[in-house]
Amino acid sequence: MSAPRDASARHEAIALHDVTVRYGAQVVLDRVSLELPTGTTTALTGPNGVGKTTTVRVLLGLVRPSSGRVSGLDTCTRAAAFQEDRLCEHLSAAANVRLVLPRSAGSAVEDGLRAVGLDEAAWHVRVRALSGGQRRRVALVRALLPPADLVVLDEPFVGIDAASRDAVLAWTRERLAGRTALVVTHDPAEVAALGATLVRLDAPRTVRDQDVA
Amino acid sequence: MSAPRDASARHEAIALHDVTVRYGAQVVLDRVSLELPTGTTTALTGPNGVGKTTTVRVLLGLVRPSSGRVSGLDTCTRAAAFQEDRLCEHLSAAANVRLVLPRSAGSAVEDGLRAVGLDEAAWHVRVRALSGGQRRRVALVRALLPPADLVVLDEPFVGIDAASRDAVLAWTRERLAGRTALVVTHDPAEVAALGATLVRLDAPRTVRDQDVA
Amino acid sequence: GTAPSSPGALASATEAGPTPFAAPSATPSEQVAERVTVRVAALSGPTTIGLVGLMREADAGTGRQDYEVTTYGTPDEVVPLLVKGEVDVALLPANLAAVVHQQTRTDDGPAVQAVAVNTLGVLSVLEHGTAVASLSDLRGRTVYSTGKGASPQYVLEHLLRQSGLTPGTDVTVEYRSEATEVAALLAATPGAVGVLPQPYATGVVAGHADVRVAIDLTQAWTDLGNTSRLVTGVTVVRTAFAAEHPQALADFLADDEESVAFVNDSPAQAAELVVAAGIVQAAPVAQAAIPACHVVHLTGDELRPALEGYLSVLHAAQPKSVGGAMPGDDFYLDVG
Amino acid sequence: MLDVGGTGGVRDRTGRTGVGARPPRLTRRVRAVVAVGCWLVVWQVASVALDQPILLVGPWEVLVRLVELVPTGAFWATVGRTLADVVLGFTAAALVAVALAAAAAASRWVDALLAPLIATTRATPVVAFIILVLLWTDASHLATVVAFLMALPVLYTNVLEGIAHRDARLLEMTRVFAVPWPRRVAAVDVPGVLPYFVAGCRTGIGLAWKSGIAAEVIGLPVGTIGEQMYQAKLFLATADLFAWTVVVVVLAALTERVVLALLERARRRLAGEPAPPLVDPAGGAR
Amino acid sequence: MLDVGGTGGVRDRTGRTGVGARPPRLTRRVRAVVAVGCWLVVWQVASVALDQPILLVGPWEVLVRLVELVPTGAFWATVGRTLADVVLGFTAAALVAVALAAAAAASRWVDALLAPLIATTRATPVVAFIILVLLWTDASHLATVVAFLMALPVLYTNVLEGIAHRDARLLEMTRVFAVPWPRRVAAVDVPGVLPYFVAGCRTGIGLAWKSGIAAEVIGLPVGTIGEQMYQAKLFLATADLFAWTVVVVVLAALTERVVLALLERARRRLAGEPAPPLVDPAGGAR
Ligand SMILES: Nc1ncnc2c1ncn2[C@@H]1O[C@H](COP(=O)(O)OP(=O)(O)OP(=O)(O)O)[C@@H](O)[C@H]1O
Ligand SMILES: Nc1ncnc2c1ncn2[C@@H]1O[C@H](COP(=O)(O)OP(=O)(O)OP(=O)(O)O)[C@@H](O)[C@H]1O
Ligand SMILES: [Mg+2]
Ligand SMILES: [Mg+2]
Repeated sequence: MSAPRDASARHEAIALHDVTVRYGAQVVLDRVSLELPTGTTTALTGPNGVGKTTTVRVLLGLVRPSSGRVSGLDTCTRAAAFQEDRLCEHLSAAANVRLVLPRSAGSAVEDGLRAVGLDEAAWHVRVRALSGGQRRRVALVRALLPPADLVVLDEPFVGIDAASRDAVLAWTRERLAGRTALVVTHDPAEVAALGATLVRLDAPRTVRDQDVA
Repeated sequence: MSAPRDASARHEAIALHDVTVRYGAQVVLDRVSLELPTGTTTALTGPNGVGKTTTVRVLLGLVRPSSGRVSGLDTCTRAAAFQEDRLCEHLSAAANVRLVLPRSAGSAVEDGLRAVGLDEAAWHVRVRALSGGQRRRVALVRALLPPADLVVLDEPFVGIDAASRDAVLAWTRERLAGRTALVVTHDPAEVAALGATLVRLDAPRTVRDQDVA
Repeated sequence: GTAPSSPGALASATEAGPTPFAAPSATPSEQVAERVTVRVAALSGPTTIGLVGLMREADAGTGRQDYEVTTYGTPDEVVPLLVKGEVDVALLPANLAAVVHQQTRTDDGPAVQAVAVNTLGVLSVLEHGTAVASLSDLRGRTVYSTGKGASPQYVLEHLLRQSGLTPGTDVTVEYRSEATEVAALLAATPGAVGVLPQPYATGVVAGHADVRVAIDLTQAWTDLGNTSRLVTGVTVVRTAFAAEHPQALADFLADDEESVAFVNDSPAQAAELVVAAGIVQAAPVAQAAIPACHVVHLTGDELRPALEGYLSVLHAAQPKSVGGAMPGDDFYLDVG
Repeated sequence: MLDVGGTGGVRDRTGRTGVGARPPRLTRRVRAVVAVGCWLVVWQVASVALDQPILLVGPWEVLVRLVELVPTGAFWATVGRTLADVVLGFTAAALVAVALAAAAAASRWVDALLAPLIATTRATPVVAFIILVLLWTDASHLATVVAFLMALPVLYTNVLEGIAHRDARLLEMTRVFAVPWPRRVAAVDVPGVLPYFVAGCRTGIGLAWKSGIAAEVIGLPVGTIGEQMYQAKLFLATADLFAWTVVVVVLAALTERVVLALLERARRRLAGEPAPPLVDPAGGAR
Repeated sequence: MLDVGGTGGVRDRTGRTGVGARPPRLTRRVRAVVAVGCWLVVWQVASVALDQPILLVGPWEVLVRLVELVPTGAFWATVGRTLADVVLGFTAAALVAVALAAAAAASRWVDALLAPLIATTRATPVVAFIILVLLWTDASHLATVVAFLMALPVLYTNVLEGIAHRDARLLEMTRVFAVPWPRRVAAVDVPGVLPYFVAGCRTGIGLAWKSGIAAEVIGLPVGTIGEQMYQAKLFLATADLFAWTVVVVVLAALTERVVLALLERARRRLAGEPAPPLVDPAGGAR
């Protein structure tokens, strides 16, 4: 590839080119191409099981495509909110966020937790003892605080109550400003609130050689 | 209590009376009273962390109130969709549902999975390999198929894509018709679609003797 | 398992009475010669009893040479030390001495040789009752024994055959894995007959009035006309050491002879040393066991006749038990 | 450019790799052979350096002994005898351990009653109770009993720890749905306990062999490996001793493999899993 | 009416109960005392029924012996000596096992190289290698070495199994965020491996004691419990044998308790957990 090795140079745009991902016989992504314009937020939507999370996993370097090319990820640092939270259950909210931040983070953690409307009393409780929506907020803070080149959020606002959703969306938009981000969502309102470009992932021409019995 | 022991007699209404639940020093539910009118669906809403899931846990017999009374649950069979799915990861979707059904269930499982729009190819795959929305659907089918006296759904439609949400809601309403049910949700549209009575749980006067350090 | 006899034990032993040894009257030539430290390995058990007088001398520094006596729990410890040359003299079971000799000899000659028999048999036939006086009385009876697949079995069966009994037909020998089992059988069953080594035999007899020593197998061996002796313990020396320090070896043997004499002559005093050396826990038991252990010092001319016949009995029963073949002339070291 | 994953997928114990991983260039089998070869070389070098065949014989001599031993009928009879004893002891331990652990998990009283018994079995030196064992069994079954007593606490402890670490959320789920217990056991308990049980089996099988042979060395039942090792030891036949040791290690490894394969099979059947397992991009979490 | 939970909350190994459970009417301590009492009665009855004091003495005689033994300085010196040896062996085994298991998990080659070594250590009877051990150490350290060799494979196997069953999802998370490995170890690896390690420690401590004493019985280092047990056995002093056995079992139980308390403390510190643990309504899942 012709990606400039010079770190100070502009990154090549992060993109999937004709990416195919297979799990066994099942083709989950079939020659998918997707570009994440640098410095902007892209929203990804599509029916359940179409491969949104799989796309996320490719971008995070967790799945290697069977064929196709991924560009712009060579030296890129990443942060993510996973669809299933993936918090360390025995650690507090603050400790979960601090885990992914440099030691110099200072009061950023507190500011972040406050920004998503997490009650101060919940900061130092093991996240196992938090409610579903509270956990989701912690995962969101963890994804948005690190100074990563690429931020990927997989259905980040699920389970967050209606009353605080707007504030959380606003803070997310603020944190994503000027950064390259992908947000998976089923809600058109969220796309608008984030000022994101909507991309729709359609059912792949799945080839199922044979169904697993 | 004076609940009639005769199974054929009408159940006493399922209700919480002045229920208080504490976790250590934290009061999560503070003298909450809630009646689930027999044969109807009640929707429960409220901000994150207010105690909706805790209420669900009390109804499911998983948490014993510190004080207060729960009625109508003595002989009542239950089914639930938990906020976090709680599927057996290594079993297929069909096996997960069959786990909670009597052997005589017949084709009900297939019908249910089809009704929530789960692709037939996904029925016999380990649920660990399913997408978030697909898993949610399995959890929903598992909650709605058994002939339980009380059905409790904790944010059941979260992560289900916009396109199929209406169909899933309609099937849920059909399954809940004439049964006693509680549905936790943040979405007013869902309340309407289910024809449910909305109940709002408000922040308790939490007494925090001291914050956990 | 290093157990150098403690100074405290020495003090109490010397208080117990005047030593039977005259202080060695060293000749001028010996005074000039440098004293050699003889490293001696002994096993915790009956074969070490004869050495306790020497151990006391070593601690007091009154021996003809300096002795560094260490008792070990298992031959497994002694064999590596011997082959690595980290001990000079070792007191081993007789058959093991032959095996080590066989296994370590090269075309250049032996590496380990026998210099003395230090202990005769330690096996006795015990009876709960008074019916048995000789091995032939065992006809038709069941004998409980330990030591299956090892010297006790071969010895017992040899002696039974010599007494005209065929093991298995005329007499049933039931082997038990644990001496405790045999002891318990003897204690609990009137009429039971069992074979036990020291100090179990003494222990059972001391604890149970009805159980007595019916036959001393060491005596029976001789009585049955064997020209050899029933041997348990043999003293071996590294050939290299014997060649390098013949005088030191001779002195060790002389001190050992005196020590054996002391133990046999003054069992009461020796018993305390035996306890101090950690071989036996209580002096009365030790005192009772000393005569039963047949502590001896057979060297020179007496060595080969006593030992060879015994080894040939083992060889006939199981060649591997003496290293596959009878040891040859170079097994026996005659230090005059 | 394609190498987005960097270090490749998380890999699990079975050597399966996640989708993101490079296909392993050398198979497990080759690696295992090379590893064993390495140790053989180390052994050979050590034996040459020490040059004391009484204490340490080299692999070549051992191989020669094995080649002599293995074709004989007596060898197979001996192996069969000891194998049967050890496997019987281990199997009994596995069954009893699972039953006791399940009972202890179900009732605090059973737990309290078993705790001192297991603690005693776990820590008591064999010398202390061997005489009691011999009271109830004769020496020919000593190996079975001792293997049982050694493997039991290992398996019991692991199974109990596994039971304590089952998925509490799934257990709640089965409670809510009033899932009948046999189904719950198959769906929740077994998958949760299995990895602990597997670890316990690995250890327990080794211990059963080790202690079974040690018991045979004490009891000397005729025609057993322990008797052979006792003789070899007593007569300083080091090549024999090592040859039999190799036999024991190989037998233990084979037993382990068979038991683990059976467990894996049972697991698959419970999961109703298709024959070739699905590739699992999350890796690891079996 | 309040009894909505029926069977009460899921309970975990530590005896903590979920919110839904009845408060236990009898404390753990009382149950433990009653259980031990029960077994003492069984023991007493058995010893009276058997009436063979050479084989089995009753608890009363053993208590009498213990009362004689315990106040002596020699007793404490003996206990101290053996305790030090066994604890040293076990501690070394724990450290080496964790280090080796971590290395094996990190590199397939290390894994392949260690596998035959551990399998051999696991299954080889002590009789077979004791002479080699005695080549390098003298008998006074035999207990330490043997305790080490017994505990090592148990701990290694359990830690490796624990590593394989860490939360793969969290590991992916740390990879995405490029969490430095020491933090990852504290946050993900240790919590995942700990229950396996705990099970391994329970078993390993018992084995270290058992085998350490057995080694002392072979090597007879002066002033050790093993020597005392050997003597007791040699002189048919069954009360002494049982008294020392009781001492060993109690020491093993104490060692286990201390080690587990230290582990629990380490776990809490890693989790930055408050001193009195939060009541956990999900129960079980520590
Ligand atoms: N480990 C796996 N093995 C096999 N198939 C898998 C695996 N993980 C995901 N799949 C399949 O890949 C497809 C896409 O899954 P993915 O999680 O990417 O969907 P998604 O678009 O994120 O859906 P959702 O909106 O429900 O989250 C699904 O059909 C799923 O069953
Ligand atoms: N195990 C626990 N220990 C201590 N506190 C807990 C525990 N479980 C829940 N809580 C607390 O109880 C409160 C209510 O939690 P609950 O899960 O009932 O909220 P919820 O209304 O369902 O919120 P959400 O909408 O986010 O799901 C929260 O503040 C939470 O931190
Ligand atoms: Mg998804
Ligand atoms: Mg909730």
